[in-house]
Amino acid sequence: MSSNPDLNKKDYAVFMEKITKEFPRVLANDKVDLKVKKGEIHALIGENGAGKSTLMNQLYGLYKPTSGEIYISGEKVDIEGPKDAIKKGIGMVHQHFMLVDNLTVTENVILGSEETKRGILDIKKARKEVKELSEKYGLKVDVDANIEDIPVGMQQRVEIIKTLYRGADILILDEPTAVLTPQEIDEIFEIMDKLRKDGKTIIFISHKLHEVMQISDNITVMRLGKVTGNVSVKETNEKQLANMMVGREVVLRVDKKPKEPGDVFVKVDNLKVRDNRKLEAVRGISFEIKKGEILGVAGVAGNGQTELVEALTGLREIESGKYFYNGKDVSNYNVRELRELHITHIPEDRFRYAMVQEYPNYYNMIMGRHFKEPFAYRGFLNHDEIYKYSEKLIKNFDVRPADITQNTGTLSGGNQQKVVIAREVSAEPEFIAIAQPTRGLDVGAIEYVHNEILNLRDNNVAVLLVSMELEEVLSLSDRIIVMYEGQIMGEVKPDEVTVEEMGLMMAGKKLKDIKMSTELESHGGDK
Amino acid sequence: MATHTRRIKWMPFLVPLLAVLFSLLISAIIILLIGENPLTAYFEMFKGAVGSRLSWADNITKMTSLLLTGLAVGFGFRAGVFNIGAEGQMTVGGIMAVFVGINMGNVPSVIAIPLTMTAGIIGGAVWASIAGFLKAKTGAHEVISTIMLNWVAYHLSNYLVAGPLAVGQGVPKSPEIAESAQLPPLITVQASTVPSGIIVAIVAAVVVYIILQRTTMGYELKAVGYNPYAAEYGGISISKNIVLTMAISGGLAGLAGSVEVMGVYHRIFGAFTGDRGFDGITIALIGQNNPIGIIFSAFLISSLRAGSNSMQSVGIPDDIVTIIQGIIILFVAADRIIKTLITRTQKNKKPSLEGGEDK
Amino acid sequence: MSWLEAIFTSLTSPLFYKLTILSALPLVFAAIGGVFTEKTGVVNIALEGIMKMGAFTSVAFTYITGNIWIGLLAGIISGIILAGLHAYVSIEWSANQIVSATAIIILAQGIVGFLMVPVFGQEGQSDFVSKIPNIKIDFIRDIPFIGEIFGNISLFFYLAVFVIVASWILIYKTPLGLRMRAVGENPKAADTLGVNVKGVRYFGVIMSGVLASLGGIYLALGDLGQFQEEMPAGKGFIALAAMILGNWNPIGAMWAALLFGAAEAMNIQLQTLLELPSEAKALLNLLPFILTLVVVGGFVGRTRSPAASGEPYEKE
Amino acid sequence: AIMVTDTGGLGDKSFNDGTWEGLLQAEEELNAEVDYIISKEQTDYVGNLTNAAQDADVVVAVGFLMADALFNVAPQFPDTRFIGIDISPSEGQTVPSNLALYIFKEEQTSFLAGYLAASMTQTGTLGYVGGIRIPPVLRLEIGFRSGVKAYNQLHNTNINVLTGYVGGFGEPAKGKQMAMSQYQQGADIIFHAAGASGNGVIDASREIGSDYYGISPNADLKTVIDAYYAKGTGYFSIGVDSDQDYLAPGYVLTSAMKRVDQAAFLGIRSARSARAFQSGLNVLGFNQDGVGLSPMKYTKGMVPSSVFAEIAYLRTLVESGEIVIADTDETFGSFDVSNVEFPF
Ligand SMILES: Nc1ncnc2c1ncn2[C@@H]1O[C@H](COP(=O)(O)OP(=O)(O)OP(=O)(O)O)[C@@H](O)[C@H]1O
Ligand SMILES: Nc1ncnc2c1ncn2[C@@H]1O[C@H](COP(=O)(O)OP(=O)(O)OP(=O)(O)O)[C@@H](O)[C@H]1O
Ligand SMILES: [Mg+2]
Ligand SMILES: [Mg+2]
Repeated sequence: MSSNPDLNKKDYAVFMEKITKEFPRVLANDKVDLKVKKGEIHALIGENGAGKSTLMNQLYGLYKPTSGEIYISGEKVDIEGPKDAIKKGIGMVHQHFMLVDNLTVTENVILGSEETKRGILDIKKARKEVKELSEKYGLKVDVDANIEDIPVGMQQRVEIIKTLYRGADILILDEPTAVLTPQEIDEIFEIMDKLRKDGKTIIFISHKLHEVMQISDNITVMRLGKVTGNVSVKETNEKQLANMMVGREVVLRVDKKPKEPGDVFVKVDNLKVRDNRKLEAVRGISFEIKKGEILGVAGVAGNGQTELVEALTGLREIESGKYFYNGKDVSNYNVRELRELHITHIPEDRFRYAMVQEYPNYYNMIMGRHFKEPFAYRGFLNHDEIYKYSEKLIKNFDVRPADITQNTGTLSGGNQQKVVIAREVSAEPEFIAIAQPTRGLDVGAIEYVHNEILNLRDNNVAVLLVSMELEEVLSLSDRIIVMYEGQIMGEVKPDEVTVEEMGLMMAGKKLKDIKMSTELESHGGDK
Repeated sequence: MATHTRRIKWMPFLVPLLAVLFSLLISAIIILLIGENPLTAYFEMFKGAVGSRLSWADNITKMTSLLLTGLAVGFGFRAGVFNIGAEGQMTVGGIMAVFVGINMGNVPSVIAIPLTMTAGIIGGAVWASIAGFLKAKTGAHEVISTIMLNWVAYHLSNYLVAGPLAVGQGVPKSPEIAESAQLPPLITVQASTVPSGIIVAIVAAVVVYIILQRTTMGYELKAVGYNPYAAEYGGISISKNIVLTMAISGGLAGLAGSVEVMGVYHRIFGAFTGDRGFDGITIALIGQNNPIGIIFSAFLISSLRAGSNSMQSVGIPDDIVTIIQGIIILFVAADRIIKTLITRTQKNKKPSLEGGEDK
Repeated sequence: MSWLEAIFTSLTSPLFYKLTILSALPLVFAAIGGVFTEKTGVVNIALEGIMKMGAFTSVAFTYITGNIWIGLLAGIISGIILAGLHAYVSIEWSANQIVSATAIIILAQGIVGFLMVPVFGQEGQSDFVSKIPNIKIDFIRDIPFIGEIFGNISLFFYLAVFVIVASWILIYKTPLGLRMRAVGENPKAADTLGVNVKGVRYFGVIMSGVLASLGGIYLALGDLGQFQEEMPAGKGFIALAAMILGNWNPIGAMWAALLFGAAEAMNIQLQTLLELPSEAKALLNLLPFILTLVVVGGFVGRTRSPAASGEPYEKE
Repeated sequence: AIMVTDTGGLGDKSFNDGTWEGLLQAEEELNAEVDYIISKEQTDYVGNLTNAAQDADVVVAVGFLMADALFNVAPQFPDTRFIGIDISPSEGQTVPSNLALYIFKEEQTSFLAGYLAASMTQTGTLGYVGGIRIPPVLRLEIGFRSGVKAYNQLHNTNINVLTGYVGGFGEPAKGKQMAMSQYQQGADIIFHAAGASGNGVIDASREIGSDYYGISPNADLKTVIDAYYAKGTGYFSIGVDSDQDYLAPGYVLTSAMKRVDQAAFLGIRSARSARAFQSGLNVLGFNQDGVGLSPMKYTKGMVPSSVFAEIAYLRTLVESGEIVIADTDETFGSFDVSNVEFPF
């Protein structure tokens, strides 16, 4: 642990001292100290709900600390609001994007700091400036596109441009990598590095320890609202960080037992599906999943994975092709019919799709089976059974707080996910489609979720696992297909493929072409 | 962890109660300003609302239709639909009840009453379903379509009572429905009656409560209202539930129409709904869209209106009561003001952050 | 005259277009008022009440002072006060905006009813007062066809044209407009960029008060020269529908209002031109409502409201 | 005597106010004690009538919407006398012996209005704007058209009437537009039976008339009359129910009045004498001064005296029963006055 007592407050870009923040029922920050040196990338890590975002929101003026002091470059400040924070050179990229969906990229960037010509917005000039910024830092964005039409990766870059446009010297990046692909993460890291070289200070929040090790200089670890550690990257390793975060030993590698899969259970034949804009998103793909097998789907987001999962779970119309389930053609069955056949689904956007935030946990725990016995009988809900069942799930899945009557929307993001996972995993699935199961989860929770997925497999469930985390796909899947622009680039076994080969397929190279060129290479074709 | 806002269990009752109190206080100032005595005025109002058997009859008569349209609008809100069309649905309900009711001459009451009532429910339900169907199929906003349907119903009823259904010379009105189709009075006070419609209305409130709280249908409707995406994901059909919500909501408004016809007027005339459909919005929202809350809010408003007639006798313009209603509703809307006041007085009593005195 | 002939005659007469505009005018003001408030995320279904208050106040002050311009100004101020009240409880106290707006409607009705006798000495309606004069422009009057439509038309027509153009520019071309759109869509995002969410919302709601009251003032002081207690007789709600049909866009709202106005004008012209039994004429009044239903159900379909519309924005 | 208003309330410058004037007249001439109760909604009627009946020996109810309430309350108080203004029984309904109902022969007054309008038109086209198509309004329309028909028969003309229904009594803007449409289509005089919507018709006559004369809409009566004579033609409206001539002096040709004050006064007078009480339905026509044209305070000078003479003569024929004005579509078809000969 290194907190250098010789350094003066002036040497820190950000110096937060004894910050305490109380919410009505939660003590989110408890006398937290955070010291960030000028020009460094300082990582802030900790379990879900540890209080990281809360701490940063206070630095950005969104919340007022209950007590404690903040110094910027040694000067004691009272941050009245975001406007004030911006004036003090602080920029923040929030965990949940703060973008206005129906405005363009340029409009989002200039919002609040608009320039005008005779009272009229000078959009031309703004476009130019945004373009210049994006070129300078390699943040590729389409300045005229509406936010709702661009992929999340680009949205992330827009968020960063927003802070740069306002001339921020201190950048807070709250989980900027959670929704990005490995390539995009590399790009972001390059940008962060460039910014660091430009003398900017960055506070970087992430749950991915290898990222933290890769990019940051110093690390502050939080747990249950308190700081539990403060280390330099050079003096630590992933395992130690994980232990500091969770307060116990964490297994970072999954332990997958070999298993013979059963018969073919799910079969997809030349499937075509359109996206919301009526463009073909899944363009004729075929695959099979056997009982007790995990089929991983890798690929950069926006290559048809979401549409594929939605088509298989009844949320999206199948344009053409066949979908067989246990030998039966179930193409275009509706959600309820598919659920009746024991197909369950953990969707990508859990907050939007998988729960009613205003419902108490006990209602969310039975969603999809709410009309079936024992939860309902002849159209009437059986609350006793519902309570009993959800108590059990909340206990089994360690949802915190363990209160079935609390509205799900008031849980922390990680715990909301647990509710969804608990429900879908416990709904006696025979086939489950899982998308991005560990997005935004802390290491402890990831460990738990991974084990659950493997349990499903071991219980003979057919599993479709969509993830952008290469490592996750590689460690959990029995077989992997890689999707690019709605097509399958190739099917591989995790132990027979290199990360490079995966990367090439995700970038649109067919497996057989890759194999051919490597063969050429090894046969000395390239001299 | 310090818990510093204690939950006050009777808050849901306290807030509207204080809203009424504050409004009466503010209105007292207005009454003083016009040179009258607020105490006499309020005493008269109280008498007029609940002070005699006659006032009870008057009060309950008003309450019945208010309760039903309040339920109609509130039910829609719970399922995420803003049914601003209870007015038109009530009109159509009344029309249907008349169409059936006038033909019940030789039918015994046990059959005639449910038949006539059902006709009203179906009328309202079908009328509302037009908006529900348009919303489900084409996404047409229910606020537009229900407003338009209100006007269509209004012109239609005017047409009917002056044309095909007209009886008599001076009055544009329909014939009376058969006696067997009329709701018997619970209590008769001179020419006033406490119509048994109130029982129908309260039963409806309880049924709505059960639907919302105890049935899978309620579970699904509310889920669609809160988060249609999640509902769809959970295998709940959005379009089916929107149409269903509109149908039930409209059915309740239609029931209001038929109960008003069967219990109060025994016929329809132009604009017989008397803006009850719009009042329903107020009632629903004061009752926080909760069927049981709506019973109380309907009674509150009907009492105010019944009481206002007596206030006139001591020289208070009837419009004062409208103003009082407006202020009450404003306070209900801004219940935070009252909650803040409550917590402030609580804090003054015991200026510590610690809770724990919850008993 | 046959139906087809009548429709043709009507469509080729300048009066049809003039009647269309006249029917649409009050709706245009109120509907654009609705656009302003909802764009910033505050629902204001109290347009009806604000119109009534504006109509009443403008005539009351004209009646008392004898000056139409004081009447006009007072009417607008009354709209600002009512809308301000709605804004205050909605923005500062996170009130349920529909409840609050309902309260505003009822308050307007109560206050107007209460003041009728003290101010005008009678209920139901005021006497006729002098009204805001029409603008007669001779060179326009001399143009065939066009002249009959625009040559002698209410000042409010020009005001409406200004409001339509100005509000479109304001909303889509100025920083304030950008902030309005952002605040109505994602107030939190706007807040994190230092946009004064409350301030922008106040602006939107107050503007709806100004515009809706103008709609009411047009009816009373601009068109009739009299206040009637039943005013605006549901036009505030129709304006609400026009706002939605126009997809929360001032130009769209204008088209929606004109559509409604055209149906009304057609109804009026057909009644005049056709010899029909009186029942049929009474039923022709359904035309605007049914046409709107058909248009919204069959052609327009889904409209997209500002995402945060109706939701209070609170910090922490 | 206590009067219970309908939801229009006191101060409506219409039936409620008119009735109240009748009560005041009774106070003055008959020394009656008078008071009123205002109803705000339909469900108030029964309660208000009951309260009134407990406090007074004569209760006056105004407006056809109170019919059912009145028929229910009256039998409860056999010692109180009830008067219903503009209220008639339904088919087959028996009127309690303590209830006197007064309705009006609207068609008689609008007949004269129609005849007057036909005499005055320069374009050969007249207009009619109705509110909601309810029986009294329909009677007004048919009476008006009967007047025009009579003129056509007696003067061998072919004046036609454009008609329209606003669909409401509270939409002056639409009333005005309807009038604009009819004026544009050739009408120069428009009769309205549209309540407050009709104010739009009156305003249209002033707006279009003044524009036609080239004078300010606020010009005084003399200017208007001079302009009319200068042009030889003009634009007029005709009011209804009460004397609406004052609303736009010089532009409202006349008003087809329904004398509710007279009905109320007659009712109270009869109720106060033990024997004269006329329970049952009383239909007031010209004979009882229950209906009639306004005195035409502002426009008298514009109308040739020959027209007044014809109108006065026709009125005597109606009073004596020689002419029965059509009041339904059927009777309108057979309405025929071609055998009438003016004695001058
Ligand atoms: N506005 C709020 N009101 C009440 N409680 C809150 C609020 N915001 C956060 N909390 C609570 O404060 C605690 C800390 O939350 P915070 O969002 O800071 O966690 P985090 O460390 O960012 O977690 P994650 O990794 O899941 O993003 C949690 O228990 C959360 O439920
Ligand atoms: N329009 C009507 N509706 C209902 N009843 C009517 C109507 N016209 C006449 N009656 C009934 O016929 C009776 C006799 O009518 P009659 O016309 O002789 O009376 P009147 O007072 O002389 O009228 P008028 O002025 O037309 O001569 C009336 O008292 C009335 O009961
Ligand atoms: Mg966080
Ligand atoms: Mg009043």
